[in-house]
Amino acid sequence: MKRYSIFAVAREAARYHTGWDRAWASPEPKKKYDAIIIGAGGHGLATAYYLGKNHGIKNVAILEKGWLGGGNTGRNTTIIRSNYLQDPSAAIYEKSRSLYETMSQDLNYNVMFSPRGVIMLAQTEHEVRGYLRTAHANAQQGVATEFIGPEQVKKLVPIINIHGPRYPVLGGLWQARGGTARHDAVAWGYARACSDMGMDVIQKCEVTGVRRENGRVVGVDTTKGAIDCDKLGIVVAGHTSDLAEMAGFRLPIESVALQALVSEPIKPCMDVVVMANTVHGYMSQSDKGEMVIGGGTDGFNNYTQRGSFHHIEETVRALVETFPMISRLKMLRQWGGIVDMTGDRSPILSKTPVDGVFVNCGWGTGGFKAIPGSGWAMAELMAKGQSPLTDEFSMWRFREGKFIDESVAAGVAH
Amino acid sequence: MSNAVTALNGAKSTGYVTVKEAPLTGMITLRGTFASKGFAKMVKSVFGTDIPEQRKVSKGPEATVLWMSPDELMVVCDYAAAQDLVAKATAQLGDEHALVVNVSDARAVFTLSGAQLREVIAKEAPVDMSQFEMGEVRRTRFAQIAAAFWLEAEDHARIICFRSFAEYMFNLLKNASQPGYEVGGW
Amino acid sequence: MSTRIQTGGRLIDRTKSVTFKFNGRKLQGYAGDTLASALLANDQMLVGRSFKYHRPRGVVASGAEEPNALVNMGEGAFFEPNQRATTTEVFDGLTATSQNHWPTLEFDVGAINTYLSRFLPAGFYYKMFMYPRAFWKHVYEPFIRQSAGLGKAPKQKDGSDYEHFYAFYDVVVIGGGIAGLQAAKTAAAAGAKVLVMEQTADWGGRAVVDGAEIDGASADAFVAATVAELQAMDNVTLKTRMMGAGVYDHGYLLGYERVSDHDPSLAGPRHRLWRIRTAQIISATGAIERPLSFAGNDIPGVLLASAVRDYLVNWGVSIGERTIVVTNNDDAYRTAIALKQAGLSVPMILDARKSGGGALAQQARDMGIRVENGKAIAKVHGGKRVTAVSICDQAGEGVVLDTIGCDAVAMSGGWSPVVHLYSHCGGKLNWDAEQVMFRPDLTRMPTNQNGQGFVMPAGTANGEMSTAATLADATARALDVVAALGKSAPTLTAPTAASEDAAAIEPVWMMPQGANIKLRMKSWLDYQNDVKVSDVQLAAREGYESVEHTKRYTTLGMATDQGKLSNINGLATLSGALNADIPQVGTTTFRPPYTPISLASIAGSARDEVFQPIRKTPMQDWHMANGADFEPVGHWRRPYCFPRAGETKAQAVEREILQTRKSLGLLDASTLGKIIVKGPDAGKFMDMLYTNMMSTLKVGKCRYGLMCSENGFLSDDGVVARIDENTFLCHTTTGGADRIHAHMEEWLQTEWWDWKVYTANVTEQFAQVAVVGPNARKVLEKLGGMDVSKEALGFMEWADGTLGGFDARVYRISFSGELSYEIAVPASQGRVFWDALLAAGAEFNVMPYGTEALHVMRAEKGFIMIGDETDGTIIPQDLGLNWAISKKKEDYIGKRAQERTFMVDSKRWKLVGLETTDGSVIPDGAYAVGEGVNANGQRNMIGRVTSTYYSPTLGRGIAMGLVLDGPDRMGETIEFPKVDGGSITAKIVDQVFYDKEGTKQDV
Amino acid sequence: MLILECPYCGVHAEETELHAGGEAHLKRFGPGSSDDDFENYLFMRENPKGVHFERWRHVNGCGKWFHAARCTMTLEVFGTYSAQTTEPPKDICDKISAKRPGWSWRNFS
Repeated sequence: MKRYSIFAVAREAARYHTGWDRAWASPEPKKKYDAIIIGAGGHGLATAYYLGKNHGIKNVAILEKGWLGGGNTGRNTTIIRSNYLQDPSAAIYEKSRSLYETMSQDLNYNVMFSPRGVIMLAQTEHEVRGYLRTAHANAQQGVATEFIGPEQVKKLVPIINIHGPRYPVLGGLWQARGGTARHDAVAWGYARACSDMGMDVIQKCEVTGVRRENGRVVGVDTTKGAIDCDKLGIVVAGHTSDLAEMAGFRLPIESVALQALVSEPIKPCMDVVVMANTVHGYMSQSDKGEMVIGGGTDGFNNYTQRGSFHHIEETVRALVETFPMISRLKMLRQWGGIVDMTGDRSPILSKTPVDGVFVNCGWGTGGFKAIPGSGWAMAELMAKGQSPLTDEFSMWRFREGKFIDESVAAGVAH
Repeated sequence: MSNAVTALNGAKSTGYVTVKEAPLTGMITLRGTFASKGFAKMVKSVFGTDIPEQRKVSKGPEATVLWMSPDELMVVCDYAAAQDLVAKATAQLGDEHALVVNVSDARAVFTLSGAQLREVIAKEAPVDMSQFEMGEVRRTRFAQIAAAFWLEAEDHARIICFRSFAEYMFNLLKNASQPGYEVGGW
Repeated sequence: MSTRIQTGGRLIDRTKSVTFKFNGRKLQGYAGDTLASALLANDQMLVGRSFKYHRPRGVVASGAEEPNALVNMGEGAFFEPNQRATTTEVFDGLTATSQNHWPTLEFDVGAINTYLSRFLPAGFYYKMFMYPRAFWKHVYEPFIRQSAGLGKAPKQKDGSDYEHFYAFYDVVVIGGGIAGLQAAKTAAAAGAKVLVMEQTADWGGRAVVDGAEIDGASADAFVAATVAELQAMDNVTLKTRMMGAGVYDHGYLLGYERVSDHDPSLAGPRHRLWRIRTAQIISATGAIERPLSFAGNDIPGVLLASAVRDYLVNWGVSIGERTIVVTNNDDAYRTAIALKQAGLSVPMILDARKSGGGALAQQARDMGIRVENGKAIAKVHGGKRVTAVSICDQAGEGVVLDTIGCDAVAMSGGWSPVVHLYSHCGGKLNWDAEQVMFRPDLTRMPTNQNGQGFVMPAGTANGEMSTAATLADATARALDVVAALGKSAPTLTAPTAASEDAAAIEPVWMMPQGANIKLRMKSWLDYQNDVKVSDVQLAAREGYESVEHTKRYTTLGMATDQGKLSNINGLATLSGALNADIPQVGTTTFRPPYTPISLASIAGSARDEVFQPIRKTPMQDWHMANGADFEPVGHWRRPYCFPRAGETKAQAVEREILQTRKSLGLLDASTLGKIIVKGPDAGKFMDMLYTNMMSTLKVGKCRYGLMCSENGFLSDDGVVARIDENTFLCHTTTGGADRIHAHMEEWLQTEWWDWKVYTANVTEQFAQVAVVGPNARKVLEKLGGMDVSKEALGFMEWADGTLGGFDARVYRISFSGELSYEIAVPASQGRVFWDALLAAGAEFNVMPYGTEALHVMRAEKGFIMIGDETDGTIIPQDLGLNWAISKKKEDYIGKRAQERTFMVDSKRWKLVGLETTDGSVIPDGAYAVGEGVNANGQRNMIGRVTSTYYSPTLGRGIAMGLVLDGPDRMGETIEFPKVDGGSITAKIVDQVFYDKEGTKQDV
Repeated sequence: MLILECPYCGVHAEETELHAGGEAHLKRFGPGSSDDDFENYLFMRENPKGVHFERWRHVNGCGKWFHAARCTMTLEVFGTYSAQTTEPPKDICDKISAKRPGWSWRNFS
């Protein structure tokens, strides 16, 4: 692999950039792999990457029915934070956040991780108590957060209206090392690194069946033929129910649309990520200058990647009230993604009723921030059959009543 | 009672449509089996009119009866009369399974008057006002709150919502009916 | 130089001149001008800078597709960045400034990037700025962000108003050109209710500019007549300045009406967002011309041929004195002819096609214009404006044959139908190789709730390029729509136009065909984002083969024009680089909106006092008048406390508590939910709703009850009163009223629909006041009217009667531990009743108290609070509320869930009281830590506080909390670390801190 | 932005007048039921690409719950019907069969 650096760019400039290699190969599938990952989104690619990097399993194929990174990895609002309340969440999201810190260097691909800081606004007494609770929990979980007052919020976000007539800002939960990253680059960086390890990233290859022999996976059928494998990781977010059915088991998952939008680009005016959960909206400004805005999900099952407009309306309404200066900005583009929601809105990283089949899904609206941590944990689970990061996220927790509910601290999973 | 007041003390705004908070109004929620003779008989004898058809309004001498759902009616009457009517209805129903409750104080009532009132409603409610007919009652939302409305004349409408939302509703209608905010020609 | 010529300009009124400012310069224009036409009339060729290289940018188009001419508009509360000059009508006093440069438009330091451009190819930032790590946040990113962004950030709150409007139609026609008008006429004649919207201020579209002939008369005449005809029909609504912004599922359509952008002095909203439901949409949105990719095609003065024509015909503006036309199709000849007819010079027409053009080409030759077939532009000369053009063979590699001086270039790479609205909801496209365009595939139309196609493209938007074909298609497609509506076809004679003998377009994606890398690095695809042919080829080479990859890697089509000019050229370049056919490489999905719409219009009128509803109790005015400090609870705002002059909130709360415990306090409890449950099966239903046995409750008595979700978790609590044999009244929490009523109806309607039970939410029928304190009874007796003695009205009993002349229902219940009555009166008398209580209570120094005092007093009594002790993960058993869970009942909502292994796990944290050893207050949300760390290195935790307050009554900190094995560890101490270091030690105690025997409330 | 006809009041209600209530025709399992049954009842969900049956409440309207048969890929609505039924009525199933031959949902088809 040709290393990326300013010198490499300079060298290439001399010959008008005609010498760059492919970032990743596009091979035909082999007959058999030690492990197959279905889904070349961020989570799938990261899983493969850490299988190779941490566990030496490199005979791996990542199968993607469309183009890599084309699902929610390329459709989200790129927020990265780990200020979660419950231990299992805090553990995996903080692992993830810490991996983001060095991802550009680890992958030699600039994913533009920008630890600009994330504020979750407290706009009711109840939210204040919720975030104080989170701050205390985070302190014991090794997650650096603090509860800050309204003046500090105003200092960090000059464009905010903290005296909103409806919901004055009473403070906020501040994570200084939270931030954003370039979503496509995360998928591309992992794909390049996997390819470099000799793994096969196979696009436009749809899985049509999961082959099993006496309760154990032996391979998959695909639009590019049958492929054998010892272990299979299903990492396909909104399409998980389909794959689970092929493998012969059910999951507590429903797929719904989540929407986002961006404004036209303007000069920098907001350096941090702000989430206003009482009014259901969150906003950050991209390096390009666009205000990146997200909100809530639809309440009904939907695979169209088109959400209902009233969610856009609710979110924009809330943010115009919170940031009056955005009122005359224009919505440039809106889009939707299909997110998979579990019974407690927390993910599933788990073994399954089928030997050798592992599932990683249910990230709902919070998947992007979890990509490296999820990949790290999933790889460990697939390689060793167990991981402290995934123990609590078993698919069997619902029948036991052992939920991981993040909504309790007025927190949302974006 | 003499010291009873409405939520907004009869607030009024005169835009291209006039918005007024109506004086205290009697309102009674009736729930029961429309098909049951006893229930229909009670409605007829106590409120002087038949049970309205689906989404329709039926008018008696002292009361207007609104169809709210397949098992719920709303009676609109004189504020002072409500309590007696409730008593009468309850007595008449005897042990028939039904619910009669005075909700006169639970809601705020607004009137819209003016030729373009359909337009003002269409700014807040996702309802096809070009098709909306006299004698029809529609439960829907006005911006962010639930409400019901019906036309008493082509240029006169009534809107009801929960009392605590009165100020919000009034401001919505006031803003929508400001001079210069006409839509026209739709 | 660009200037206003003496004659022409069908849209401007030369008798009405307007004055506006650009970059501080006072300029003149005419009514009817767009900002772009007015700037060009003033020879303002340079209007902005590009995003990446800060290249000089001039107007390139004349409509919504313009990527370059974006300005900062207005000032102060009316300032708006990125306003498109080509779609902005000028008005007197308009002020605009150019964007993305420093210090000035003419001299921009950022332009250095254009010299570095060789080092800044597509995606360069993915390969650089990685080392050292810290530099990204502190050095690289700040620099990149500063140079990015276009317009300035607004500073002030928006000074304009906005609103929404709901409208319903059978057919909405989008586009007011000849196709749209003809289609509307056809649909309207069939009796459909029709809306026609045109995004500009004028009807007619292109045909009127191109001087088409319809039914032997001018297109202008046809348009005028048709518009008049439509205006006369009462089933037709015509709207100009309204854009079809987005098409959504089930026939939902956004109409973006710019009510007063063209004249801010008008009263009324600035924008009105129409939320339209329609059975059918006719998308008559026309087509957009494509640029050609040749070196220097981004230099100011290089425009689309159609734009040059528009400025000339519509606004009487010539872009240059000497205009060279370059094309791969016949349409551009119209521009040459129009220029010539206007007395301007056209030194040459370069037609990339070997065989050249058809009739129009002949006409141009006959007018004496030099036409060169098979020729191309090797390079455009000039910096901030065009100075000359070098000619070469299209077939070659760019060997210059000749260089010709000129000050404008009109280019045409062919036309792309505007398929955006057709595609928003999933409409699919086909590649038409003959016409070199994507056109709608009518067999794969977006479908509505009935599975029926509902977005019908018509005319040019459907790929019909000639006037005759456009009109014929408009009629035919409208008839399809009429049929889809189940209406019978109207009888009307379709207008006719002469067919044109045009030579076929030839695909030209690179000019010249064999352009070398140096030329390709100067051939722009995306003008705003500075994406060049070489960038797309680089992306392909690096394996970003999906069109989505290429777009995202190069940022092609991501600019504010969303690729209206660049998408097809970029796609073709990519397919060329991959040696694949265009349809194989595919197209990208079009997302709403068609062009950007204001965020304010989306929010509508929901700002300030109507941003969200605020619910008010009948006593709210008194609270506000008496300095209440409010806290939002759901949509309510409840008094948190009533601070007096010079008092802090904490002091106010303390005063309210002490006075209530000492003498008399009043709480506005009107927000508590009150739900009637009535019917022969009411008792049975109540037993399912509550964990308690409610069916045994005696008439006249009250009982505290718990409700759980089916998932077992405690969801609400409150006092239930048995009104009569068949009737219960359920009190819920403030936030619970609507939720619990819905919960009841859900079970009655969807599970136990055969049970005879009716419910009614009567929360707002009553104003409810808690009269609390040792003197509570005295004050009620003062009011008089009913016997509220212990004997007549015992603890946990209720009675109807009159108090001081008010019809009242009195509940003898207590959430504070004091002697307490909750009194419900009709809401419309709530305020007077409140006043009466204040008057009667004056001698006891009565004191209204807020939610915080309420919370502290209930905590002193060890009562739980939904939302504090519960958080959606807590079951009643956790809170030691087993006494409220009936053992006799087989079932209640949540019972089965509470039998699950983790629910009965002895390790679940249990509620206890906590007493700090030093009397201080445990911080809100604090956790208690145990020994060691878990498998993920997190400190093991053994509990947390759920409620923690300073108790004025006890003069110390008190708390409740959930603790591992708590009830078995009475007297032991545990540690609560603080976030800022240090920790607090608390003793585990009984959770009732005040009046353990409960004597005070039962006197 | 869906439109569903409320079978109780006949209004063609738009999504903002409705509240989505999740999968339809769930059989309640109470005390004494097996862990499997209870888990299925409370958490396991149909999540089909295609025909789906779901619950809605006409919340900003007559307040009634009803059922809808809808395609999750195209959002086509095959019909709405009473909430007081434990399985999709035949006429609705027939309508679906006419438009989506070979469809199936749980054990219905």
